[in-house]
Parts: sequence; C-alpha cells; structure tokens
Amino acid sequence: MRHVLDAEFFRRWMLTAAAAVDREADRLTELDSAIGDADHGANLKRGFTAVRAALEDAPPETPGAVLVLAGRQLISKVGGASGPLYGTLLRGTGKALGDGAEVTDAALGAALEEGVGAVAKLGGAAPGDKTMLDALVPAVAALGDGYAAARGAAEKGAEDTIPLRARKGRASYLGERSIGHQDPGATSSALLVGALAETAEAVTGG
Amino acid sequence: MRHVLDAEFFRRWMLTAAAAVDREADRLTELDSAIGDADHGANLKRGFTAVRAALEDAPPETPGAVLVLAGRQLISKVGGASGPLYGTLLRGTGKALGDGAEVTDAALGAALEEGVGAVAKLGGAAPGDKTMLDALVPAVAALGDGYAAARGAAEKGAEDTIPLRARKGRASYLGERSIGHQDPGATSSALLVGALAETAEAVTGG
Amino acid sequence: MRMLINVPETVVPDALRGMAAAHPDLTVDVENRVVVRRDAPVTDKVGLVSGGGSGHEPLHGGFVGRGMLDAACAGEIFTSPVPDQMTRAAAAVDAGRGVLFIVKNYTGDVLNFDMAADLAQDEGIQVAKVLVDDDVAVTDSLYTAGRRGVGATLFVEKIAGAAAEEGAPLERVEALARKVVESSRSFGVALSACTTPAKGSPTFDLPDGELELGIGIHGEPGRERRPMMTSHEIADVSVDAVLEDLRPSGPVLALVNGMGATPLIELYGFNAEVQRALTERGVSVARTLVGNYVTSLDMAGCSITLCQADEELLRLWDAPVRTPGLRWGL
Amino acid sequence: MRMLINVPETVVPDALRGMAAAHPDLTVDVENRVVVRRDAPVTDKVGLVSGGGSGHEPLHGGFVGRGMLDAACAGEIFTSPVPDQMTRAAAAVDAGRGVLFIVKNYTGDVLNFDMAADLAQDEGIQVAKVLVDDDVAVTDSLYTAGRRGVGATLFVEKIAGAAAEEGAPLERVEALARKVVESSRSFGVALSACTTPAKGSPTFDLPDGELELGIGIHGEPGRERRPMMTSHEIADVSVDAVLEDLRPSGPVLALVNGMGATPLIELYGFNAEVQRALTERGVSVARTLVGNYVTSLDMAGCSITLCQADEELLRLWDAPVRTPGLRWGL
Ligand SMILES: Nc1ncnc2c1ncn2[C@@H]1O[C@H](COP(=O)(O)OP(=O)(O)O)[C@@H](O)[C@H]1O
Ligand SMILES: Nc1ncnc2c1ncn2[C@@H]1O[C@H](COP(=O)(O)OP(=O)(O)O)[C@@H](O)[C@H]1O
Ligand SMILES: [Mg+2]
Ligand SMILES: [Mg+2]
Ligand SMILES: [Mg+2]
Ligand SMILES: [Mg+2]
Repeated sequence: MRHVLDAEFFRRWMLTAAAAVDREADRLTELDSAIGDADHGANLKRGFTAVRAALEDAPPETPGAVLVLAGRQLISKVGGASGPLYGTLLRGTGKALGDGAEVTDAALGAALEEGVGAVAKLGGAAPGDKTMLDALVPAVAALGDGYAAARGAAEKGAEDTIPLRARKGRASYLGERSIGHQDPGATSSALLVGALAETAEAVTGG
Repeated sequence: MRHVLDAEFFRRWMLTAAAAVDREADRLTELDSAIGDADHGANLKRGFTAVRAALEDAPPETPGAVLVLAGRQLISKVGGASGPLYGTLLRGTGKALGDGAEVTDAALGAALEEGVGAVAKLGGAAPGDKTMLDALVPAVAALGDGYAAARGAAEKGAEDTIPLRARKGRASYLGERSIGHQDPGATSSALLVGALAETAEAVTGG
Repeated sequence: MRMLINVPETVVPDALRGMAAAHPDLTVDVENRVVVRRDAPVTDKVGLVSGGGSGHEPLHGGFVGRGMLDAACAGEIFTSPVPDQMTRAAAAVDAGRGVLFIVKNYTGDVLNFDMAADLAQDEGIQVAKVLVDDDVAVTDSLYTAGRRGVGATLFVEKIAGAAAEEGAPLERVEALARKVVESSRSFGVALSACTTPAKGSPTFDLPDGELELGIGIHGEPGRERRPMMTSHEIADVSVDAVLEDLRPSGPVLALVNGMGATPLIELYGFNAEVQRALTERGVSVARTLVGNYVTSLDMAGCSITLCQADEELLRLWDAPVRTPGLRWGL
Repeated sequence: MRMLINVPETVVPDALRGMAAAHPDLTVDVENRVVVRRDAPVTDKVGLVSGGGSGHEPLHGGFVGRGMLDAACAGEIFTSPVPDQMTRAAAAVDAGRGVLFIVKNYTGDVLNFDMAADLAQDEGIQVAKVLVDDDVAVTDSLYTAGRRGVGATLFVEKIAGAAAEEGAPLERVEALARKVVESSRSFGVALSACTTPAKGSPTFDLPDGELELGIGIHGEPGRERRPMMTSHEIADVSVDAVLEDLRPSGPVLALVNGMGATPLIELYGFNAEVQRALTERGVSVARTLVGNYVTSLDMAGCSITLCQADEELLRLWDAPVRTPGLRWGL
C-alpha cells in the first residue's frame, strides 16, 4: 500500500463504519448484555447516526477535520464509557493528522497510534485488560502490513478477549465471570478497523 | 336416618372439615385464582386451624355452642368474604340449635336452613349467583334424604356453578369471563357438607 | 417464586415489624396488625380508620399520619382484615368525636367493616362509613358486586384526613369523603399478573405481548385481553374509560399509579401520555401524583384515577400531610 | 417485552415530559435532558449537580429540589449522560460559589463528568467533583474499575445538599460529600434480571429458584449465583458483606432499597430482617429509609446501604428536603 487519502476517504470510512454499527448493533448489545449493561450497540448506533448526520450536514474539507468532527459527535451524543473513548480516539487521530487536504497511509498509521495512545491514557487500560484496546493496539501494529492485515489483527484481538478476565470497565465487576465472553468494545473496534479496510479496498483498491 | 347428635358429633364434624380444608386448600386457592384473588384455600385453612385450636382448648358442651364458637373463630380469623359468611353460617346454625346437649337430625336440618338463610341475607346472594349458596341451598334441601344425599347435592351444586356467570363476590368483576370456572366458595361448601356426611357415617353409621 | 420473604405465613407481620422500625411516627401493633398514629387519639379530632387486604402498599398503613389516616388495619394478602382489628383501631383513635371507616367496596371488606361498626357502636363509639367504589371496569349493576374501590381511596383518605385535621365534625368529614367518591373514577391495566406468596405462581396467565384491560388490584384478571399496546394507546383507552363515567366540568386531580413492578421511568412516560390524552379531551389537570400508591404486589401495569376537584377539595388536597407514603407541607 | 412505553428510543424524553407535568417545582429541559430546581441558581448557594444513566429512578431527577440537588442530567438507559448536559447543568445552577459534581464511579460517568468539568472550568465555573463508590461487591483493586456507586449516592446528595442549602462553601460541601462516601458501603441482591427497552429481554438469565449476590444497578449479573434464600438469610449475607468493609463505631443511617419490582411489603419485611441482623452484630441504627430509591428498571431485588453517621451527618440528614423522591420538614 501507498495511497494518498483525502477527506472523501475519511468520510466514506465513517459512513461505512456507521453502516457496520447499524448492522451489528444487536450483536454488540448482546455481547454487552453478557458482561455489561446491554447498551453498547444502542450507544454506538446513536453516536454514528449523529456522525453521519454531521458529515452530511457540513462535510469537512480535510481528513483531520472529518475525524475531529466525528469524534466530537461521539463525545456529545454517546455517553457511557465508549462515547468519550471512541470520541477521543477519533479526535486524537484527527488532530494528529493535522490540517492537510491529503495524508499518506503512513501518516494515518502514526496518527492512529496517537489516537489509540490517547484512549489508553484516558481510560487507563492496557492490552490484556479486555477492552477495545485489545483490538485497537494489534490493529495499529499490523497497519504496516496493510489495511487487510489490520482488520485481521483487530478481529483476532477481539476474539482473543474471550478467555481474558476484565480489569477495566463494567465487565471487571464480574471478576472470574467475565471470562468466556468476547468484549463488546473490542468487537466494535474490529468493526471500525474493518470499515477502514473496506473503504481502502473500495476507494483505492486495497 | 334418625340419630341423636351430641357436642362430640359437632366437634368431629368441625375437625373433619378442618382436615378436608387442609387437604384441599391448594385446590381451593387454585379455583379462586381463576376467578378471584387466590386466597380462598389459605383463608379457610387459617380459619379452621383456629377452629381446631379453639375446640381443643375448651371444648364446648352443647352442639349449639360448638358451632357458635367455630363461627366466631371464622369471623375473627379469616377476613375476606368467606370469613363473615361462613362465620355467620355456623353461628346462625349454632344459635338455631339452642342450648340442648343433644339435637335430632331434623333439628340440625332446620337450624342449617336458618344458617344458610342468614348467609343469604348477609351477602345478598341467591342460588344461581355462583356463590357458596349454590352448594349450601341444595344440600339443605336434600338433607331430608340423609347426609349422603346432602353431600351429593352439595357436590353437584358446586359443579353446576361452572357454567354460571357470577353475580356476587369478586368473580362478578369478570362478567362473561367468570363462566367456565367452578366457584371456590361452592366447592368449600361441598367440603363442609361432605365432612358432615363423613362424620355421620363414622359416628352414627350413616 | 422470586420473593424476598421468609415464609408466606409471616409476610404481613414481618412487613409490619419492618414498617415499625422505619417509621418512629407510627405505633405498629404487629400482633393485631393495626398501624396507628403515635399521637392518637388526637384531641377533638374525628378519627379516620381504613384498612384492607395487604399487598397494596403503601395503602393503607403508609397513609397513617398527620393529615390522613389515624389507623389502618392490615389483612392477610388480598384478604380483608377481620372485625376485631377494626374495632380495636376505632377504640385507639376515637377522641369522642366519632370515627369514619373508609372501606373499599369488596364483599369481604364491606362485611367485615359492617360487623366492626356494629361492635364499635356497641362499645359507644360513633361510627360512620364511606364506601369507595371508583373502578369503571366493573359495571355497577345488580349483576355485580358493584364497582371496586381502587385509586380513589388515596384521594378520600387525603381529603377527609385534611378535613378531620382541621377539626371538622364527623358528618362533615363523611360528607366530604362521599363527595370525593362521587367525583372519582379509575381504570387499570396489567402488563403482567402478580404472584401471591400463598400461591407462589402468577394469579393468571398473561403471555408476553398481551395485556389485560380493566384489572383490579387483587390479581384478578381484567375484563378484556388485548395485544400489547403502546403507552400512548393505553393512555387513550384508560382516559376514555374513565371519562365515559366521569364528565368533569372543572379541573381534576390525577393519580397515575403503578401496580408495583412498573418502573417509575415508565410511569412518568405514561403520565406524559395521560396528560396529552386529557388535554386533547378538554380536561384540565390541577394536580398530578405519579408513583406506586395503590399496588397489587409485583404486578406490572398502571391505573389512572381522576377526581373532579372544586376549590374546597383542592385546598384540602394541598393541606399538609405527613405519612410514610405521602408527605408535604410538614 | 412487558413495558409501558411507546418506543425504546423515546423512553427518556417521554419520562422527562411526564416528570415535568407532575412536578411544577422543577424546570425540565427535555431536549437536553437536564432537570433543574425552578429557583436555580439560588443566590449564594453552592450548586449541586449529579446525573447518570436513566433507569434508576427516582435517582437522580427525583432528588432535585430544595435541600438536595440543584440539577440532574439524565443519560440514556444505563448510559452516562454526555459532557454537554453536565456543563449546561453547571451553568444553570452556578451562583458564583461553585458547583459540586456528584459522580457515581463508573468508567462512563467518570470520563464524561471529567470532560464536563474541564469545559465548565473553561467557562469560568469553579467545579469540584466527588466520586461515589460504595458497592462492596466489587473489590477496589488494580484489577477492577473500582467499587461501583450505588445507594450511597442518595446519602451524598441529601447530606451535601443540606450543607449547601445552609450556605456552606464549596470546599466544605465537597469535604462533607467525601466524608459520606468514605462512611458508606452497599451490597445488592437480584431475584430477577431487568429488561432494558433497547434489548427487550432480560439482561441475564436467572432461573426461578436462584438469585444473584453482589449485583449492581445496571442489569449486570452479580459476583455469585446461589439457590434462592429467605429474607432472613439475604439480610445476613448483605449485612455481613457490608460490615466486612465498614466497621461502624457509632450509629448508622440505613437505606433498605428496592431495585424496582420488589413490592414494598417485601421491602418492609426485609427491613425487619436487616434491623435484626444489625442488632445481632452490635450495630445501632439511627435512621432507616425503606423504598425504591436507587433502582434498576424492573429488577426484583434489594440492596442495603449503611452510612456511619456522626452528629453532623445526622443533623444534615434530618434537615428539611423538598424533592419529588425525598421530602420532609418542608
Ligand atoms: N477504561 C477503559 N479503557 C478502554 N476501553 C474501555 C474502558 N472501559 C470500558 N471500555 C470499553 O467500553 C466498552 C463498553 O462500552 P459501552 O457499553 O458503550 O459503555 P458502558 O460500559 O458505559 O455501558 C467495553 O466493552 C470496553 O471495550
Ligand atoms: N355475596 C356473597 N354471598 C355468598 N357467598 C359469597 C358472596 N361473595 C362471595 N361469596 C363466596 O365467597 C367465595 C370467596 O371467598 P374468599 O376467596 O375467601 O373471599 P374473597 O373473595 O374476599 O377473597 C366465593 O367463591 C363465593 O362462593
Ligand atoms: Mg454498556
Ligand atoms: Mg378470594
Ligand atoms: Mg381475598
Ligand atoms: Mg452503559
């Protein structure tokens, strides 16, 4: 891969992610019901519906602005743990992208690393805690091998949360009983990375 | 039949009734659950437990006194519709028996008629209203043909409440929907009459 | 059976002990199951006594206190109390100006309170009775035991209680109570049946996706079963049912009541629909009370009660009250 | 799904509209989901703001009013509200003496209130925060998100609210709130799971005849499943769990709280057992509150919260309060 990514690319990523969230909302809620409070699907659906509306309302002109706007929407509309965390992920990534009209794959990779770092800082979690970081961190690490590799890593990371005992978020209240369930946030993170890969495939041919 | 009935006979009747109520309490509650408030079995069980205790505590010396004491216990311990009604039945019958040490079958028949009349007056119901009267009235009418006949009439009377639409008591709230269910009070009345027949069979040979 | 109890037999006395511990303002006679205002009998005040089967909490014991009831008798679950309790309560609260029995119209309650009134009068206590019969789901005709007493009981207890607290004589308190009864109508809906401790399983079978219209507060099924409806539709049906019987010419008091297991967030949402439905039908609401006040154990569902309130009733409604279940102005 | 709602999406705003209609003392901003005291900002008073996911009613909106909260932010069901709501609430109640955020310790609530505090401070509002974390079912360690905030929230809101009403400065109100948090612990038990409108089926599967110990208020399962227990046994287990963490040296405030679908008669009976269990363990109870105060939608179950209360806390607890959910002395 060696693409140049414009605002349109990021807009499509967000819309693809919104579609994926709509499609998978019930599953996310179901996962959250097992070890959380059964709202993760509804939360992200509400958030990405707002993202979609905002992007349609006044499409920003730079990649960074698209992600910052999307992140702000999530912060203002989602609530819960995932609202500030995903909001911070996108805002942090967007800010790191700067205000150029186009960015490279490599720049996106670096920015995502910053975004994910901001999530880790805000939430105080580390990989292995059974959170969204378990999908995000391996995805960013795999990004050097392409978007498809990142998607695979995120999906694997999400699945690998099953045997983990949660140490952060609501699932940590369950102690041992959190073992054996896939983390909803890691699952939605895999959807976001999957949407990125899908966008890259559609827009740039992968 | 032509017996002379003493206080012991009436005590045994009440204890037999108490045993029957204990045995059938769940069924009575089940019937009351369909068209009432699911307490008839518990109500009568509580009441006849008190009757049993009172009769054991200080066994009265006349037939009339046994029934008056039993009736008072029901009034003081049962509550609901059936407490005052059955209490009045037994008190009314007991009072009508006078204070002789022994009474005849015929005197019991006449006294029961008064007792049932008092129930009808207190509750304002008539046969056909789907209440205890639908078992009590035919039972008293059949008493001339013996205790077994009375039991048969009471049981048939109780069963015959099934197609009736209730016009008194809680079941009347259901309107048409009270049709198709046997009245709990008529059912418990059949138990009381059955206990009388059983007592007569055991004590006097029928 | 999902109940927070020890054994079915002790549910009522256990609850009374817990009530006593929570409310030092009340004197709770656990053995005789009578809850009395600590300062009873209140000098020169007409005494107000009510009671009924348990399972409708906070009714009636939770409405004992200044400005409302002087005493309440707790029966077994869904079973009217016995006359002995009522005469005991009457004796405890009579200050020589007489006692009003507030009786919900059920055969059992009527018979037991009648017997108690006779006994109390024998003991020299002046007793008046008012029968509450507000449930429009039951046609008041020769073919029924008459309309049931449900939510209006709260209005009667509050308004008659305020009048008694002001020193009104028995006839006046009784007349006001009767006026509230005549001005009030209710309608209830169940989304689930309730489970009595003695039975241990739901009193009727209500499949998910259906509801019962016109239910009472004793786990009895309603008059009609329908497919599940929205809060909007339930409000329309309930308001129409009440207004068919009660055509208020002025503002009303509204009670939007939960049956016990319906969360407050749903009751508030339902209240929004009730207010809409009333406004659409030209009825103005002077005061609204939303909550679990006249319940049916763990039944999910709701009822509405409207009371046409003139200035006098409104003033008495607003008067101070200090009970576990209703409190303001004190 | 047995819910008295229109559609899951509008449950929260519908409830807020119904709340507005029932409580003229409150200003309800339905669009932004903020409930505010009508007389806010109150001159010279520290403002108290709380909030959290909906589904715990009357918490928090029902505790807005004189002597308690100045404003509450309602999130979606079981979802913390967003920072915009909290800054809006802070702006509405700030009278220049600063605002205290009362935050239940959940990742979502903490993150959103933190962001809001930053934003509010940017706007020149002085903000302090107190984190409520009283649920002993969660071990407070590096391996969890920390103890959850549950019933103690009511104690904090009441006592800090009373101090603010008396004119105490922000640091003092904050210190008192923190003292209440440190003095309070809770434990909860579920007899049934709850059903969120969005999911439409119970959040976990609890067979009849079993219960969950150590549950929270968001439909999450507890730490342990056990065969059904009596009220006596549940009281023992709950009291022991709390006392393992909180060894009160003096009298306590006790909250015996229903999760939403447990009838009051059962809660009172449970209270009798809680009082017994405390007495047996040498703990004396100064005040008891029994009812549905911090709920979990239609969950059947209960929780207890104990707060060791010195004379100052007791005095502030007894101080007048006038809110939809808690009212005395006014
Ligand atoms: N401290 C944290 N750091 C990173 N991710 C977290 C943290 N806490 C929770 N999460 C993620 O958030 C997800 C839950 O999101 P959501 O259900 O929307 O919020 P809530 O837990 O407030 O209901 C979890 O599955 C987990 O992946
Ligand atoms: N007015 C009445 N006259 C005669 N019997 C009646 C009357 N009302 C009710 N009953 C009888 O009482 C029975 C119900 O008793 P019970 O369940 O103990 O009381 P409640 O209806 O108060 O719960 C009914 O099945 C009926 O037979
Ligand atoms: Mg969640
Ligand atoms: Mg019955
Ligand atoms: Mg009954
Ligand atoms: Mg949540």
